[in-house]
Amino acid sequence: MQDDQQSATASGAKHAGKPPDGKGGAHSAAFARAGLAPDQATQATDWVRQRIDRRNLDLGERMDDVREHLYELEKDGQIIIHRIADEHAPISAKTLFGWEKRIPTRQLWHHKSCGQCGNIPGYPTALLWFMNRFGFVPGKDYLDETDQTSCTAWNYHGSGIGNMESLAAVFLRNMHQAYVSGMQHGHQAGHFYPLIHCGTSFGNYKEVRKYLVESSTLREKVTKILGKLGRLVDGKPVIPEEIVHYSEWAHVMRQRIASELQTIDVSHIRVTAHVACHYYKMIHEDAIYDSEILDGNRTAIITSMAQALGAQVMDYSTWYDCCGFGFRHIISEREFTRSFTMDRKIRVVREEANSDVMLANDTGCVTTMDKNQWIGRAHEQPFAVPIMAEIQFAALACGADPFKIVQLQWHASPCEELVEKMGISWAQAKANFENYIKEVEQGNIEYLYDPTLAYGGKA
Amino acid sequence: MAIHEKALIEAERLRQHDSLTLEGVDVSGHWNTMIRPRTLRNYHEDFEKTLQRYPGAENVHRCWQCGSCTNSCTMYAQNLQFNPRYWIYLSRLGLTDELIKDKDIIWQCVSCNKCTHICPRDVRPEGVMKALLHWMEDQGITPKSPSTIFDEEFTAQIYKRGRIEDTHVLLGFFHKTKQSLFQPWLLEFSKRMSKRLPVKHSLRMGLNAVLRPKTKSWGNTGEVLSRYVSQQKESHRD
Amino acid sequence: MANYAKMQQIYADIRADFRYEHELYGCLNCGICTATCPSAQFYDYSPREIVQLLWTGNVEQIYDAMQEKIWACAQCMTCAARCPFKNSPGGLVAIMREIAIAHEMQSAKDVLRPFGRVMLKLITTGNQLSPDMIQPDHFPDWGPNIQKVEGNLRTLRKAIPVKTLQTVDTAWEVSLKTSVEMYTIWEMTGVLKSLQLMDENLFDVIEDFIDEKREEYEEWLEEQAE
Amino acid sequence: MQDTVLVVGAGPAGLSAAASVANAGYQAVLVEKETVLGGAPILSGYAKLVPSGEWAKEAIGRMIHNVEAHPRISVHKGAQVERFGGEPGQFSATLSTGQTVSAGATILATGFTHFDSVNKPEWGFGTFEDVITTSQMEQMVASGKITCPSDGRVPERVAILLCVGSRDRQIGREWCSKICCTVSANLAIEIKELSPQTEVFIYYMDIRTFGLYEDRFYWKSQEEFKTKFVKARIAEITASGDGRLLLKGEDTLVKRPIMIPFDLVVHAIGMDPNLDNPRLAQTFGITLQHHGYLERAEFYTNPCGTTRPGVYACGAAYGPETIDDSIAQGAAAASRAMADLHALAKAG
Repeated sequence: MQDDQQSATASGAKHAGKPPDGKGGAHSAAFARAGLAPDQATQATDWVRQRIDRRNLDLGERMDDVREHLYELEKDGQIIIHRIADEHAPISAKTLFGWEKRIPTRQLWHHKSCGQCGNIPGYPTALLWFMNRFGFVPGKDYLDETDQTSCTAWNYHGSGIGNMESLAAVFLRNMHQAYVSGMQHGHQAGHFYPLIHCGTSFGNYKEVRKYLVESSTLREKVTKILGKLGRLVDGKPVIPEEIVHYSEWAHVMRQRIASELQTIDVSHIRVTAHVACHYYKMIHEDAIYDSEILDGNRTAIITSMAQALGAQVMDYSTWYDCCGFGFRHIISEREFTRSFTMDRKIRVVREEANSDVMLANDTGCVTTMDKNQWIGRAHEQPFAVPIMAEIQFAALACGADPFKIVQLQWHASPCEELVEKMGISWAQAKANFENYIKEVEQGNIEYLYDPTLAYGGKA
Repeated sequence: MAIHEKALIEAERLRQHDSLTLEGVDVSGHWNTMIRPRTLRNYHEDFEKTLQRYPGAENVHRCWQCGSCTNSCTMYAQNLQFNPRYWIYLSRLGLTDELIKDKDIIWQCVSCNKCTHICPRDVRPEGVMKALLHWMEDQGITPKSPSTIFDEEFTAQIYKRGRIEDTHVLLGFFHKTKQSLFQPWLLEFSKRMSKRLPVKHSLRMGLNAVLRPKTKSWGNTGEVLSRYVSQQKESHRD
Repeated sequence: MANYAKMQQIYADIRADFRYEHELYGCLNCGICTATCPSAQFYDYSPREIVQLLWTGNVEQIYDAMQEKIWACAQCMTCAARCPFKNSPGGLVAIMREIAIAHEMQSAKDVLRPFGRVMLKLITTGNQLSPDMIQPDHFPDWGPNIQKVEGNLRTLRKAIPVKTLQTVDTAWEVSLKTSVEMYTIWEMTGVLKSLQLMDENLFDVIEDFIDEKREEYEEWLEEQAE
Repeated sequence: MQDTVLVVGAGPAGLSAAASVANAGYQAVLVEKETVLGGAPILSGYAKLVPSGEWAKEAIGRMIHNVEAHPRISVHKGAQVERFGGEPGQFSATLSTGQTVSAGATILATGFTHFDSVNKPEWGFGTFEDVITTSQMEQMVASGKITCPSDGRVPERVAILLCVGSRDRQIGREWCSKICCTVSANLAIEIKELSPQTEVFIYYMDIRTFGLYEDRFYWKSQEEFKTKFVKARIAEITASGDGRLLLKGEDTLVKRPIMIPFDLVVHAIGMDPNLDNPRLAQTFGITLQHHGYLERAEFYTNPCGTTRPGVYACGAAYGPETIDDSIAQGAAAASRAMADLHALAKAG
């Protein structure tokens, strides 16, 4: 494995030979002898190597664009689409199928993740910290409300208790709240756009959306429930035009983060990426791919951020593997979870990539890989690597406090070395934080965000 | 916290310290259980060549996995684990660990040769199974099988005298396999045979058992034969 | 062991799910699903086998697979992302789990017992995970370094500079109205009923909790009206 | 005009159609968008052809020679048909070169486009240098040496993956490309001939070496060249960290996941409809079938016709096709076109 990311991972059709000289050569009709000279042989394949647009054929009805159906349903008077408008300052990105996906960058309604908030709070705090650093006014340019439930998909995937109706009802309830939240602050409906923090919520919502489009029975049943909750607009459920994950926001904001906010050089940091399965494997046509990132061969998420910050992105053989979370396994069958994460993730990024840190974009992955490495030493697998979200790593690179903002105190993996390697004193930061804890005990708390302010109240 | 799907994990892939304290934390038992993956990590494609040096396995590379052998197999009808097609496949890729798991089954082949008769590609599965057995014996994976011991006793007598003596072969076989001579079936067999056998015949049998006559002009033929066979065997095994 | 008619009923119920036709088109038996399956690395579990059983309608083995195998699935959905036929083996497993619960299979009850804590939290609060669930006693295998700063959980949560996260028994502060809306969803979609089938005790606890919260909400509404 | 047939595309099917037309005493106008004739076998530099074993340059070269030397065939290279109109018996085509062609009938021999492996990103093409396509492997065979593109070492193990860009709904390719199994078995033989120390593995779902290709390629590759066939479709290819590639799959006969190191991986790429087909459909006023190939007029009474009377097609324009069948279809389309013209002349 080489240090240089360019050579370590995807960097394009390296086998592309010289262009044909146009003078016949291998292609000539003059056939004096059999067989081609080696250089002719290389040239002749250029024709095959020509890039054609990805998935440029008619992919059949099973692969068409769900958004088209949404627009039809709206025209048909069945739903209301929460549209991405100019006020959301969207930036376009390309998906796996080459579709344009508009990612709203401001006026966002934060759809929180129970795993992140409960377990890795540095995730949402780093994200809100960035929003503040970009001058977004908390409560005015984005909202973090108490009126949101979990998507309940973790429970569903773990236990099978729940069903498509309950998942759809929860989705539409939360999306309705996002839609009307603006009105509660004197704006138009749709002023704040939902930004989904959790990978599983993101995947699940997209799947639910697909089934809502496909099944009129499901729509009918769920509309009844939402009616009872008072969660309809003009008698119709609200579905957002795009379902947007926080890491997509990070992806489209990465250049601004690097150019406007970055203060720490990370070019000596060896980064590995683990992208959440439910980000890019569920409804995968909708995941972000960028021809500039990994040559468009793998999802751009995470790698794009690490590259923008100037870190070295390392490849490893189990890149496509899941983390081992398993939904029920992490709770009640951790033998599997820890065995998988050690054998297929932690050991590999250590041995193959000698990674300084592994970045992920979902709660489950960070929890699984972060918490389950310690026990490896019980069976001669003493592999360890810091695990955090790309947004936390970016915050560190932009000078955020490792404790107060990035909240690394909740991580079990050895983040200390990484922080030191980035030129930040762990000991100093820790001492500062311990002092801060004393302030907290006396009620002197500093806020990135206080929802009561959003309602015009005082902090 | 027991592993619910424990039946889905082979026992030898479970690692667990019944009692273990790490950095002051008691992680005994299931708190430290690790499972080793069951992924196949490599082929040993040279194994095919190794096996082909054994008589009977020469055509193993022709197999296209149609399954005729297994479907026609006498033993497969008795035991669904008995699967010649599968062993041929494993042999071709050199997945010897998987082969060895079936070491106690492969010998059940009754040499009916239905597989060899039906095979559309002339793979001769019966021969492949014999070859596998001999390879396993040579590697010490299985002890010498009774049929191999019998064969050895048989050929040893051929080398020596150019012929065999049934009684003598049986004696030798029972001795080497540490079996009692007084097998009920053998006693019953002898009893019934003695009833029907003419006296002259019985006498000759008894005499031969003691005198052990040689084939006429056998000379050192046996020695030459034995040398040739062992040379052949050597060349198979390098 | 169920009788044959019961097994047929289970198979029919699986197929009756409206997603079934979208999750199973056919099967090339190519093995890509199992290749990418994390569970197949450790368990004698194979999404290809699940698909084949359903495709060929082998009701006995389907029933058998529903005892243990379907619970081995990690629901990562890599199989669905890769399948050249666009099947979703993971999605089929999700349907089978629902049916296992609807048929009150003992194996499902056994599997779900340790999951009760999460369900209790989710169904009563609308959050699936809370800081107080991650205590060192519950997770000795996560090691002594489960968090890097000593201190009282409540204080450490207070030190998160986002007001909604300064909670201990929920992941974020969930408004009462939100929770009550959640209960209505549980009731109307039959979630509470399947919970009752799986764990009567847990159901009783949850029901009491829900009643209490509802009363609380009614009172609050009355207060607002005054 | 009624004794002229316009043939579009100068691959095996088009060359065959033009030659048949001319040999029957009619005039052929052959239009080829590339500057050389021969189509995919020449443009992509195929090595030895299935099933004859002749070098593409010689075999297709012979066809090209016959066409170029024929007094009744006029060839337009580097030209495309831009406008097309008229009725059977009197069509008029305007070429990109500005010339106009009048013809009584038209035969589309517009072929296919090789599947671009970057569309299956998880299979490593474009990511790892040592993942190549069958076309590139043909080139390597033609160059006489089997090496890993990354560092020039002789591979100990080569894996050929079947059904790349075929039989895959994930990427909208729901057809079988018909010839890749045979081509792959043939390549396995050629690799082994050039590099006896290299072991060749073919990963398959099922083997479709139909008809007489069975023993000549599939059996031969096993019996004489010890090619190993593994029943698994590979899910992902990654690098192992020590310079080799790792293939992740399930061996469906052993029923276990596998993760096997290889030095060189070859994608047996399938046949996509010609990228130009939507444009061709518009220009010639014909219909495409749902996968994007040309629609046949009728399977039994008019198998050479498109949905527009007087416009015929042959070869891979209709769907994945072998070279020998394409050549036969070229002759068939020519004879049908001339028969229809003959009938028209008689009636008129």
